Parts: sequence; C-alpha cells; structure tokens
Amino acid sequence: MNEILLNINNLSISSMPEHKTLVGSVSFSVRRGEPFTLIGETGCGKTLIAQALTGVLAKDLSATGSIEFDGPNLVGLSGKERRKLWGRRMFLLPQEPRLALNPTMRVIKQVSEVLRYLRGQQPKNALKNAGTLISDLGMSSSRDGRHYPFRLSGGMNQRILLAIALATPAEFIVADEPTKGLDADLRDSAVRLLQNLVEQGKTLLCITHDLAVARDLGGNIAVMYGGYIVESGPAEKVLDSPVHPYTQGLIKASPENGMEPIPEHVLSSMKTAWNSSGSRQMEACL
Amino acid sequence: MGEIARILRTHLFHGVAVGLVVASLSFVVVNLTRGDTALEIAIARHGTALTNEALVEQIRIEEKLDQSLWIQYTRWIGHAFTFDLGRSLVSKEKVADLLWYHFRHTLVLSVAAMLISLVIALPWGIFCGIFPGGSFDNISGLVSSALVAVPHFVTGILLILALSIKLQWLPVAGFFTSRHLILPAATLGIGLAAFSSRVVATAIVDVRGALFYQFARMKGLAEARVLLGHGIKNASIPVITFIGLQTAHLLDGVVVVETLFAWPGIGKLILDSILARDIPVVQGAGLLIGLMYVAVNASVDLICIVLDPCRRDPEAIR
Amino acid sequence: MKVMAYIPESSRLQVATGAFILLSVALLSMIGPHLTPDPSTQNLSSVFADPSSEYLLGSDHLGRSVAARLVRGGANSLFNTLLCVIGSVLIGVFLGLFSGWYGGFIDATIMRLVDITMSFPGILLALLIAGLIGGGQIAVVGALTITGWPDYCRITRAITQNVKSRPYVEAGVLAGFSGRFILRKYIFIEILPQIAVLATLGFGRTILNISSLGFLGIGLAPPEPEWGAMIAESLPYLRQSPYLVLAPAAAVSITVFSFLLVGQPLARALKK
Amino acid sequence: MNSYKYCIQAENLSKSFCRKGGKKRGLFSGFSIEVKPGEIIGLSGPSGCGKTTLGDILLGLKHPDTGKVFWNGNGINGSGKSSRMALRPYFQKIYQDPPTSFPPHQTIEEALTDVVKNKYSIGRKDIINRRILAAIKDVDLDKELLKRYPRQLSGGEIQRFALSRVLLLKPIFLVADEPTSRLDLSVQAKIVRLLMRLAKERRTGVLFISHDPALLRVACKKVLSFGR
Repeated sequence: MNEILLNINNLSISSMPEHKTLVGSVSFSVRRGEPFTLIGETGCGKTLIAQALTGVLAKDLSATGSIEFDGPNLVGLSGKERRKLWGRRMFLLPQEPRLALNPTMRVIKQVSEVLRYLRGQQPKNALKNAGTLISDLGMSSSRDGRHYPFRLSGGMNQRILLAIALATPAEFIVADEPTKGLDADLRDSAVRLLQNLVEQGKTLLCITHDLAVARDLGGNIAVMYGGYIVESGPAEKVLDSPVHPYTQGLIKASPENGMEPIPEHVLSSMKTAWNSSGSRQMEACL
Repeated sequence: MGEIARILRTHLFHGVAVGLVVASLSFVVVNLTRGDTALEIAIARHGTALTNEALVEQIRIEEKLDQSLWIQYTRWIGHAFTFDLGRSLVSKEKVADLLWYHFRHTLVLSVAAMLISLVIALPWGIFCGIFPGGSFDNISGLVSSALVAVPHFVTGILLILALSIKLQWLPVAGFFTSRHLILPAATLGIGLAAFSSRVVATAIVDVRGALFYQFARMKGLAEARVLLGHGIKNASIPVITFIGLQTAHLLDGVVVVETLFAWPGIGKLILDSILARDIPVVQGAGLLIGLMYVAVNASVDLICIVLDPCRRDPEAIR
Repeated sequence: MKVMAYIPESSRLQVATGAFILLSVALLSMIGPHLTPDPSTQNLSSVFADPSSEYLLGSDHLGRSVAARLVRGGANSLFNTLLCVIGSVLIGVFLGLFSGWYGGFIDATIMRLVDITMSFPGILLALLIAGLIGGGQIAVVGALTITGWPDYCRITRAITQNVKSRPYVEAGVLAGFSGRFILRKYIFIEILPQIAVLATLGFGRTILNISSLGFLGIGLAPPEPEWGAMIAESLPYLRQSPYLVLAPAAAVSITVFSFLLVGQPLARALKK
Repeated sequence: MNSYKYCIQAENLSKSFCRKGGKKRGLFSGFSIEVKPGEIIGLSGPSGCGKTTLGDILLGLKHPDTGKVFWNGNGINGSGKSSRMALRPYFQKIYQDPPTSFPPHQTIEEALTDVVKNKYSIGRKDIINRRILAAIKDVDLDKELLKRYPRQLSGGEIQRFALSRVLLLKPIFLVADEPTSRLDLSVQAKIVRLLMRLAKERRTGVLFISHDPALLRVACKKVLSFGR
C-alpha cells in the first residue's frame, strides 16, 4: 500500500468537437489519509477534474495525461472497469444533496442499502448499523431516518450523504462544493463532518471556492485559475504566506481580510499567459 | 391522512356536480329544442304508420309529459337521489336494470382493452426506455403517433377487414361468444397502447437520467440492483398516473367501438337513447358514465398518493 | 422560423413532412370544392362507378362523386376544427391569464370550473349537447369548445403564475411598469409557444372527435359531407367495395397524423 | 428630490405569516429603522427569518401587520397609495439570483431601454442610449456586453447590469437582498466595493441583507440582526 494514493500528472481536459482546452496540464498528488483541497472560482475547471477522477466526465469531454490511483492509470480504462471502483475504492459526493437521494425511499434505507450489498451485511443488521451511522452524525435515526429526502432540510440531507460515504468501503472520497448554499453556522458543521470522515481513515479530496474550508481541513491545497494550478503546497503555508499574486488577491478578497478586489492587472497578466483558455468564455459557460 | 380526505372531498364534489350537470343538461336540452317528445316516443314505440293524434295525447298524459317542465325536472332529481331512475319511455323497462345490464358489458370490454393495451405497451415502452434514441425507438415513435392518429372506428374497420372478412377468423359484430370480444377489445387496446408505450419509455428515460439514479450507481450498486431498487418505483408513478387518466378517456373510445361492433354496452345505450330521445335513459346513462369517470379519476389520485410520498405530505419542501 | 432552430436535426425532417401534408390537405379543401361537381347530386344510374373522368374517385351507393364529398368533407372538418380550437384557445388563455395573474378568489372559482369540466368525458358532453340538439354545426363546435378550453386555461395559468413569481417581474413593477406592459412583454411571450404547440396537437384531437361524432351520426347535419359520416354511410357496403370506407378513413388518419408529426417534436423542443 | 433627513423610516413594524397548517409564526415585531441618504445599514440573520419580507415591506411590496413606513417623510401605508405610486421608482431592489433578475428573452440593452423609456417617457433613441452608456460606465462594464442575453453573461456581470438599471432610476433607497451570496469571492469583493462607492456618490440609502456577518462588518456602518 504505497504512500501516495492518487498521483496526477499533466492531466488536461478539452471539449471534443471544437477542442477547447478547459483544463490545462494539471499535476498534483494526494497522500493516503491526508486531506487535499482544490480551490478555485467558478469556471476554473476544478469540478471537471473531480469528474475525470471518478470517471463521470460528460461524453463530449475528453481527458488526457495520467491519473494513477493506487498504481494503475485510470485514463485508459473502459467505463465498465471505472464503474467497478465506484463505492468500492472511490466515491463522489455530489453538489445538491437533496437531488442525489431517491425521493421515494426512506433515507435510512438508502444508507443500509450500501451496507447490505457492498459489505454483505444481513438486512436487519444493515439497518441497525445505518441507524448508528446516522445518529453519529447528530441526527435521530428513529425519527429523521424514517423520513423521505424532501422532508429533510439541505443540511440534514447532506449528513445522509456523508453517512453513505462512511458506509461504503471506499477509502478515497471526493467532495464537490460541500458548503455551497449553506449558511455560516451550517457551513461550520459541514466542515466538522468532513473532518470526521478524515478521522475515520478516509482520504478526502475537497473541491470548493471557500478559503475557510481549506484552512479548517488542513493538509495540502492547490489554487486553480483558468484551468491551471497557480500555486500548491501545505494549507498553512499557502494561505498565510501566498507566493502567487492571484492567491494573494483571492485571500485579500475574502470579507475577513478586508475584501479588497483582485487588482485588474493580476488577472489580465494571467489571461495573456494562457490565452488559449482565457477565463472569459469559461466564466460565462459554467 | 388530511391529504387523502381532501382528495376524496374534491372528487365527491365533482361527482355530484357532474351528475347534476348531466341530468339537467339532457333535460333542458331536450325540452327546449324542436320536436314534441311525446310524438317522438309514439313513433319510437309504434312506428310512424300507427301514430295518430289520440295516441300521442295518451302517451303525453301517461308519461306525465303535460306537467310543467319544472315539476318533471324536480321529480326526476328527487328520484335520482333515491336511485329510482324511472322507466324507459320506449321500452318501459326500469332504467336501473337497463343500466346494470349494459354496464356489465362495458366493464368486460374495458377490462379486456386495458389488459391488451398493457400487454402491448409495457414491453414496447420498457424496451424503448432502456435503449433510447436507437432506430427502434424512433420508428416506434412514429408508429405510436400513427396509431394515435387513426380514430378508434378506423382501427376497428381495418381489423374487421383483415380478420373477419379476409381471414374469416372472427365474427364481425354482435355479442354471443367470447370470440366476439376480441375485435372490439383489440381495437380499443391498440389505441390505448400507442400512447402509453411512449409514456412508459419517457418515464424510464427520465428516471435513468436523474441525479439520484447516477448517485445510486456511484454507491457501487450493480445496474440491476439500481434499476430494481431505484428505477422501477420512480418510473411507475408517471406511468400509473397516465394509465389512470387513460382509463378515464377509455369511455370516449367505448362509445365509438360499441357502436361499430354493436356491442351492447353503456356507450351504445346512451347513443341509441339520445337518437330515440328517451330522456330518462339518457339521464341515467349520462349520470352513470359521469360518475364512472369521476370514480376512475379519484382512484388514480389515491393510487398516486400511496405511491408518491412527496404528494402525501402537504408540508413537503418541493 | 426561430423555433426551427430549437428542433433537433433528427426530427426536423419529420416536422417538414408533417407541415407539407398539412398544407396540401388545407389547399385541397380550399380549392377542391370549386373543381369538383356538387357533392350531393345523386345519379342513381351510375352507382358504385369506378374512377373515371367524370367521377375522379368513383361514386358511392347513391351515385355521388366520392372525390367531391372527400374534398368538401375535408373543408368542413378543418373549418369546424379551426372554430373549436380558436374558441377553446381564446376562452382558455383569457381565463388562464385572469386566474394566474390575480389569484385568490377568482383563481379558485375558475379552477373549480376547470376541474368540473375536465372531470367529464369529452365525447359524452359532446354527445349530450350535439345529440339532443340533433347534431348540426353549432352544437358540435359548441360541445367540443366547451370540453376543449380547460387544457389551454391550465397551461396559461401555470405559466402566468410561474413568470409572475420571477424577480425580473418584481423589478419591472418597481421600475414602474404597468400591469398591462408586464402581461404583454413578459407573460405573453412565454405563453405563445406553449399555446401554439398545444393548439397543433389539439387540432389533431378535435378532427378525431368531429369525425367520431360524424361516425355516430351526430355530426354536421347530413347530407353535408363529413369524413366520419361518410365512413358510417358506406360501412354496410364494406364487403363489396371497401374502398368507399377506406378513402375517408385514410383522409382522417393522414390529416391527424400530420398534425402529430408537426406538434410532437415542437412539444419536445419546448420542454428543453 | 427634496432631500429629507431620512430617505426611509419605519416604526415598530411586525409581520407574521401562517403556514399551510394554519399555525401563525411570528417573523419579527417592534422593528424600527432609519436610513440616511448615502448610509448603508446591514441586516443579518439565518435564512428564513424574514429578512427579505422586511425588505419588501420597506419597498411597499408587502404590508406589515402593525407599524408604519415613511418614504422621504411621507407615509406609504394605508391611504398614502397615491404618494407611493409617485415615489415608486425611487425605491429599488437588487436580487440574490442574478440570472433571473433580467427577462430571459430580451437582450440587456432592450431591458434597459424599456426602463428608461418608461421612467422618462423619452422616445428618442440617442438620448436613451446616452443614458444607458453612462449608467454602464458607472459599473465599469463595456458596451459590447449590452447585446447579450442574460444566459450569456456571468453572475457578476448581470449583477452589475442590475446595479446600472437601478442607477438609471436615480434611487433614494435600495434594498440589496443577498446580492453576492451566489458569487465568487473576487467578484463579490468587486461588487460590494462598487455598491459602497455608488451609495456614497449618489447619496442613496442602502439596506444590505446578508447571512455573512463578516461581509456586513466591512460594507456597513451599522448592522442590525434578526436572531430567532
């Protein structure tokens, strides 16, 4: 079991018909048991990378370069082989929790289902374990567990998703924008839940536009803009003493640090450097 | 449970409203329009040759047609609520018995048609749903539009031409043996199947494209487990709603098919009684068809409530 | 047209063929009646005649020219369907706008009315009205309009309510736009495409209903030719000359089919 | 506009709404506020605690259960309907979800032209264009974007166009209902700074609604909070 769980080098994603590069050549690696956060604003390509990793990239997009997941390179694998990894080795937490849950099935059953079919537990046993998983996340399994997804709030549905993540044997969890659309206090509890995942021995790759989440999760981070990684390294180092002007601008732009807009010259200089994938059309298209 | 009570209340209200509208409509329309009802009935009973002034007057008094319209109307409404629908002006039979006899035949025909339509539509729809966009899917789209475009009676005629006349397999019309049931039921069934197969296909395509379906795959479940556990139940809700609505619209087709195949159902009864201006039968049959229609709509709503928890709960955050 | 852009490549051909058939049917029923002899003159000497120069498509059991009756029947069906659809659309859209925009009590009453009308089998109502009045154009058109308007009303109400709740309408109100301006600029523009598609499909359904009523003997007052009635008339002669039945049957089916060919892809395109 | 001491005042406003189940739930009561021209007041609180409803009451879109609202000195509740209509365009709002704050089937230029035509009832194209260009220069957007439909623009760009639409109406008071909650950090910083500059320059009173206390501390002089 080698130290590096995931090793990506010069992965690039482009749209098939007109070959527009959406993600330039990106390289980073994730160590087992250590969280990694991909930071970037809308249209920087971070969600595309998450989809490429887990093999759910849209049909009209193509990925090149190498994604070594615990050894083998996933880029060449067929859909069927990629699917074997789902739930068993890796797991993608989607953005909208309520839409990701089956509207006509009680939430506790959607958790116990994984225990039954992936961990081979008996139905009664699986239900009991699912109940404990849900109550560990601060919900009452008897009352909330029996509800349907539409009866639960956004935050509660998200906890069900995390319970499912814990239920799966997968060791590598990709969380796509876990704090999107959440209030300040709900955001803190969501981050605590992610930390809970890491403590349970899962390796977490978090995709977010929220700097505070990166700081709280720790581990390594990579800052992306216009489909390229502009800076990466340990969370404290990058956030406290950023090297790249864009990262500095991004940090100063958050309300806690005075909310200074990123100076125009910083953005324009980066755009000229990667004119093939200027952020202009990407910002509009996402 | 509040939701179910509310549904029952609204449909009960519809039932009463439909009943009243049918009764009053046929009453008002007949009496206000041309022709003297008593004369029409005399002709219907004894043929034009024997009808003379005295006979018409005798019928008018006998059937109390001379009383003011308002009294006749209230008398009928009063009876309707006590389920005494009066007697047919033409054959003097009790309307209730007439209705029951004809209703049973329509029931047999409708059930047979529903079964045939399901037998055709479900496999066809499911296949198109699982392999969307393929050549089979496009062709069956056109075929189903064609079948929908062809009126019931034309399908019936084509079947008669093919099966009864050319191949001599089946009797043309009438109601004696079960073999007589095949043609009318098939005619109705094909018409229904055309549309429901498309609904089944779209329902499956929508469900398999939904985010929760993709997520179920991501959980590591095998495709069969995902289809059974998550697909079927969610796809069945729109299908059952449509099939329910379709049973309601079945009544429209029944009238036409029963006339074409001389099938002694409720549709044929109401048509003949309208042409013979036999008001009590028209009112009775209209009332029954209206209430059947409402009953089917109500049961469809209830089935949907049971199947779709989201509708069962008014507080649901859509 | 702009809408064509929305339709995917594959069904563009389908819409084109549908539209072509429709145009030819409409053209035929407009010009036809003038070219063919009078449809109701009987000529008992040449009964069941084969197609010839005099009778383009042969003659029926009373020696009347089938071609003339087909074309005149087409004109009748299309014209009356047009009346029904226009009537249903006007009533439906007007009441739908009213109940969608004002809501509250008005909305509740209109919706009750819609529910009652919709909880009624269409043909039965048409049968009752048309049958008891003894058929005739007004009765048939009236009956089918009464059963037709609720669909348009519900769609219009749904769109009006949806658009009314959107921020740009409130921003318009704050900027001082009048209710009429908002209705015209924001709501009508969303309603028209939906209503157009619904009307296309509704057209096909109404032709079906008219010919069914004709078949049941309650259509336009005979001897005015009508496809459904023609089928019913020549049914007894099905064995010896099935052609007399098949011609009007084909006419109805093809016309309705072409409406579906045009309507269904448009409906799918709008759903996206 | 005669510049009254406060662009908007409201005394002990209260509002409750009844849920489908008929239970009445109080949102807020005894709430008072005064906003001077050019001043930005913050309003924070968890989602669903009635912040938007209060904004609508101040703009006369909804009626309070108790309490009165004064626009530039004259009351707008109850009988004051005529004065409210006259002052209507001076009290504006920008929205949380930029893509739906502009009609989808019109280009931005057409939408802004409607606003100018309606407010100043001018017909001449050149005068209208001049005003629109001036307004979009204030929010530093270039005129090529005017030809685009809302779906072809990013959230940040549409929100700035919404601001330019408000500027065209020369508002006295503006409710900013979570204007940047759906935008990225850098875009949010740009828009909030822009809003602060315009409020000071145009002496417009602003009620800034947000669930992010840190944002309000930077943007607003005073922050009121709706806690449940």
